[in-house]
Amino acid sequence: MIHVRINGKLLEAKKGETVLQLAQRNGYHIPNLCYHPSLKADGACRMCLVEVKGANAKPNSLTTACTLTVKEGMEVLLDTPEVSKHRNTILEMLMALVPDSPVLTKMAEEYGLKEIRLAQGDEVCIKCGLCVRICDEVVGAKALAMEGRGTETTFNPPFNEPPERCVACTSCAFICPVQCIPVKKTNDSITIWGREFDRLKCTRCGRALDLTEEHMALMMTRSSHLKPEDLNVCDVCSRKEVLGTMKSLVDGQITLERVGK
Amino acid sequence: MEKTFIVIPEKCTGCRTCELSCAYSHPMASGQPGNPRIHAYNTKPPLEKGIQIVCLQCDTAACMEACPAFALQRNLETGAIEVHLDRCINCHACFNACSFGNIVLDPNNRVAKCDLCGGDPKCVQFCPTGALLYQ
Amino acid sequence: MERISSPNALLDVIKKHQDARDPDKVRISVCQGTGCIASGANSVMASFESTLLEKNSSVELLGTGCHGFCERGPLVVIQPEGTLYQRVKPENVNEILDKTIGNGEVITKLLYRDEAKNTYEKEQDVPFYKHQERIVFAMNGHIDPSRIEDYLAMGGYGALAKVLLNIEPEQVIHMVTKSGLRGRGGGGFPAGVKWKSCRDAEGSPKYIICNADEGDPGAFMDRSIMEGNPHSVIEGMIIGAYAIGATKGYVYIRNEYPLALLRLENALEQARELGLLGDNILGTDCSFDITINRGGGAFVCGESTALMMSIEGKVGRPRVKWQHTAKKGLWGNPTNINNVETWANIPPIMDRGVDWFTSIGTGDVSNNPWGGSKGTKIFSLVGKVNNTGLVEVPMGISIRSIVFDMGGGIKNSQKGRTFKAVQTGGPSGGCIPEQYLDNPIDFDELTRLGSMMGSGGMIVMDDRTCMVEVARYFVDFLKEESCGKCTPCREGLRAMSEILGRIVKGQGRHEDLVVLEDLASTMSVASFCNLGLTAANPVLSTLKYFRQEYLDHIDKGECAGRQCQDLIKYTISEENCTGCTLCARKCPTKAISGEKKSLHVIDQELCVRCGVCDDVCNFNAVTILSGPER
Amino acid sequence: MDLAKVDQIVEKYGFDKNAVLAILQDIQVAYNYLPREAINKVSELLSLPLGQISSQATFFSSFSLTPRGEHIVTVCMGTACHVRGAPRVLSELERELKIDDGETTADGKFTIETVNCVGACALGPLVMVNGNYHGNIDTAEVSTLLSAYR
Repeated sequence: MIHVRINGKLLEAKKGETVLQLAQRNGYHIPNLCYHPSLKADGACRMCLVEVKGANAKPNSLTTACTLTVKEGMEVLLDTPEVSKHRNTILEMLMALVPDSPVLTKMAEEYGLKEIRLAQGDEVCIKCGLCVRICDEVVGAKALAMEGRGTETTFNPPFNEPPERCVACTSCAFICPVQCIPVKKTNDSITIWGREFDRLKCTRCGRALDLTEEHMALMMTRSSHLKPEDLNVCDVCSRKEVLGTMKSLVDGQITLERVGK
Repeated sequence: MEKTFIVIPEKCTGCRTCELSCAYSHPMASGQPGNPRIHAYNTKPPLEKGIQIVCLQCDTAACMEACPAFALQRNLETGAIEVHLDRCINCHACFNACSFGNIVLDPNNRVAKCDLCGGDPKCVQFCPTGALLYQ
Repeated sequence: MERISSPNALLDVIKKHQDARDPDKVRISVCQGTGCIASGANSVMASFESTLLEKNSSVELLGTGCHGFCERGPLVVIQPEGTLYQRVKPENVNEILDKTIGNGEVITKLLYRDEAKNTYEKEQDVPFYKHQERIVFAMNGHIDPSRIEDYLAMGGYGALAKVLLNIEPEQVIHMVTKSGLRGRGGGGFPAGVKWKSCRDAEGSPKYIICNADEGDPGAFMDRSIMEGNPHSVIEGMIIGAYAIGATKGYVYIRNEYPLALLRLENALEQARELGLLGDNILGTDCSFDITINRGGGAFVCGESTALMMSIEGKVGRPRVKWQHTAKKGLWGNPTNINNVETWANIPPIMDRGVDWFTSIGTGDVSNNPWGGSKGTKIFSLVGKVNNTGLVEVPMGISIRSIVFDMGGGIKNSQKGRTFKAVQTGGPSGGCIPEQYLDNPIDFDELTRLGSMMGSGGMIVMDDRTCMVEVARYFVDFLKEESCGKCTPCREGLRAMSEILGRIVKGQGRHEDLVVLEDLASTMSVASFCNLGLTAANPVLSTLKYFRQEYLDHIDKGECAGRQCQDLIKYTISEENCTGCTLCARKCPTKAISGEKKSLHVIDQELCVRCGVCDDVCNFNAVTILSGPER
Repeated sequence: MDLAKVDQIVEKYGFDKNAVLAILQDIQVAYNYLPREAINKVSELLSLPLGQISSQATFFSSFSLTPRGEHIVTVCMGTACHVRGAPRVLSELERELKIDDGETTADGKFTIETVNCVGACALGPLVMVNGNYHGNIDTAEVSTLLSAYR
């Protein structure tokens, strides 16, 4: 066990975990915009700044909790004036970039950032990169790209055209901390990144599934146990089939009907 | 030896108390009850019998294999496959993958499934006819 | 040439080439560095070739690497006397061959003449060279970089033979540590310490990298080393590979350096042919080879993790260092990275020993490799200085000595131009004002002055340089070059650029300076990589030393450097104008009118403030007004 | 569009997925820019997601995604050139050719590009035309310089 102090409290840390993970596990809240537990930390947004002492840290050094691996004897302070000053400047930069985000506005209220002194832009994306990383590293569709560089950096499908490799799993839209990736769902289609996908229909009842042909194909690459005949049946029909099996076990004669709606 | 979740359709009346207890013991982040992860079906008259459907905690679980984020992990103490919502990326792959319809969507569109209430299933506790057992 | 079978055999080969080289032989060396080529050295070389052929002369003609004195190119040096001819044109070739080679006569008009009209015959007497101490550049100008024989004849690869014969890898590392050699690429990290942690790290294969992505604008010493003496870099890398236990090396070179790439590729081929690279180098059990990777024009790829990402075939953005790259670098394996100049310092250290190396420079590194700065550093002396070029000087020399002794002072001082600052360390560095001209400069002193060594760019600025504009330039440079990953660097630079853009237009506010300082302070603690952490340095150092210039822009709309186009106005003074019409003829927008021999007038509506009238005026008649007087 | 050269280039690098940057550089030399069709082809030949290629192609400043002119006029914007008047030279070029930095003239003759230092700092301001260096250029010399290529 590794011993780390957070805000003075002695905690037991697991080998290899980060300060952010340790803090979250122990109920401390460290603001962050580019961290997701299913991904390796990237250290891009820099909101999770903490102050570190001990364990060979330079005096009063600030670093990001998401990329800081615990070390024996480490002391971490979450809310020093230094941390709060720089965190607020970073938040101010983000709010200048994306002025109308309720998520950022709420953070500003929480951390006492009152004034945006920087020229305001009109973007909606805070450029945290989660969408690209989740698509690449977790979903595995690799449909999106971080393009350009400097202030012109963008996160979108390659060349900002409807993405060929996208499967419409919509995870990117879900994970986006400022919810800036629009998804349109109708009974027949899912539209994301400017591409419209047909929704598969349940082969039994014809109900629209939350699944596309492309997503199904990607899922099947994850395991040979996943078969189309299982995937394109809705949950209700799946249960009906189970019922059928059970019914024949209990009583061969009866017919079944769901209670309620 | 792990305990086993047993359904006894002969004793089920289709009263859906199990569903209610499940929904209330698994509230969403907002505090509202979630959707039940167990389903009780009753049969049409003349036979007043019911059947319950609940996650089998499969050994080779399609939901786990379909999840790209390792958000579904087996609890080694209870044997239950649990959804770790912090890791979940809401792609609904598990929801589509389960051939038994035992992954459900909460009203907030997040996936949910039976987690055996951490070893003390509330549905078993509240079943008035003893149609559910966990032993 | 034949493959060499052992280190001893290599020593014999070197001896053979050394003996074959007659130091008293008449040799014409024509600089073929990029700078001289830009000034027409190719045609001078061609002219020598054809004329010598015509005359059936046996005089040896040598196309060498960069001599450093780029300002005065094309440069031709006649050995063994060392007569330096500058700004040589093809039409001078016959005269040189007839008079100097034929009769031993010196052609005065081709000699270097300083501002005080003194002429200098010999290269080593020219002030630009006289104060230098050339270790890395020792062979530049004396060898043809495309011939390994020339390098061998100067004792090249002797250090490698010595190391393979007598020195254990650990001992090599010990020597490098004791020498106090610090990374010449910017960080100034002791090379030996880095090598040791890579050698001690678990994992195989181990890699070494030569960072030749010389991205600092205004610095070009690495280019000149690669163009002028590529084998010195290769030899340094082989010794490094032997010491560290690496089997594979990479050179990551800028795409903007086509000539350096060519020379390096050629040198690698020759080294392989001789068995200096490849399996079982010189018959030993050390195997090592080098691959070249070309960059694509991204400043951030000079950052070590970004560079490694790029070699791995990914986009060159810095990644999280969970462990030091010495332990987990390229493809997760132990990797040591040094820049070109650092690698080129290795052979001389191995050859001439630690004591010799530590006798040059500052501080005491006997117990602490950070205790001083040892050896020499090549600076690229550019900007508003008379003698631009590359100078290799001992650590601890003063800026004054570089700028005034070697650089010959400020350009156009006869027009009243004076020294204002030097900018060192590239975009991550800072501007050093006049009061520190006499400080002895080394890694630590430059950092203390709010700048840094960087790769050694030294851009001289005169009173006609606006320091706010300089800060804006660097911020805009970095705004484009930032990889775009982390918020403070990307958005901090965007915000700074907007603010500085307003100030240079005269639309600044006092609060802007506070905001600039807040942004700078956050960027320098919270950014992801060193590019972001140091990106605010040009703003911080100009705010520190030249705050008044910022205030003048804001309060009075005055640009002290007379550079900010929105704040200046060109006029022609009645007193000095002779009506020569030169400015009117040169003006690109025909904004200047006036009869011959009478006062010319600038139409302010048409004037685009390009400054060409001022550049061409021989009578100092163009004045630039700014602030209230405008 | 004839993509045979793309096949050759990719083959030359042994279909090495790590060599994307070098492959793109060679393609730019062969076609004078990076045609979209060529990028798609590289993605296909290397079985790499298009995004992995597009991110490289848009990250490095030496790549152009639009066709470039017959003559590439590159203005060095390094610090040394900057303090010696590179911005003035650039604006003069832009005036003379009536295009902005990064654009190509309507007749397809010239493209203006900027580069952050080519390492010929002693000769600033420096302009390269088709890779040939021209040092110490002042605004008055711009039109003479261009006339050689017109």
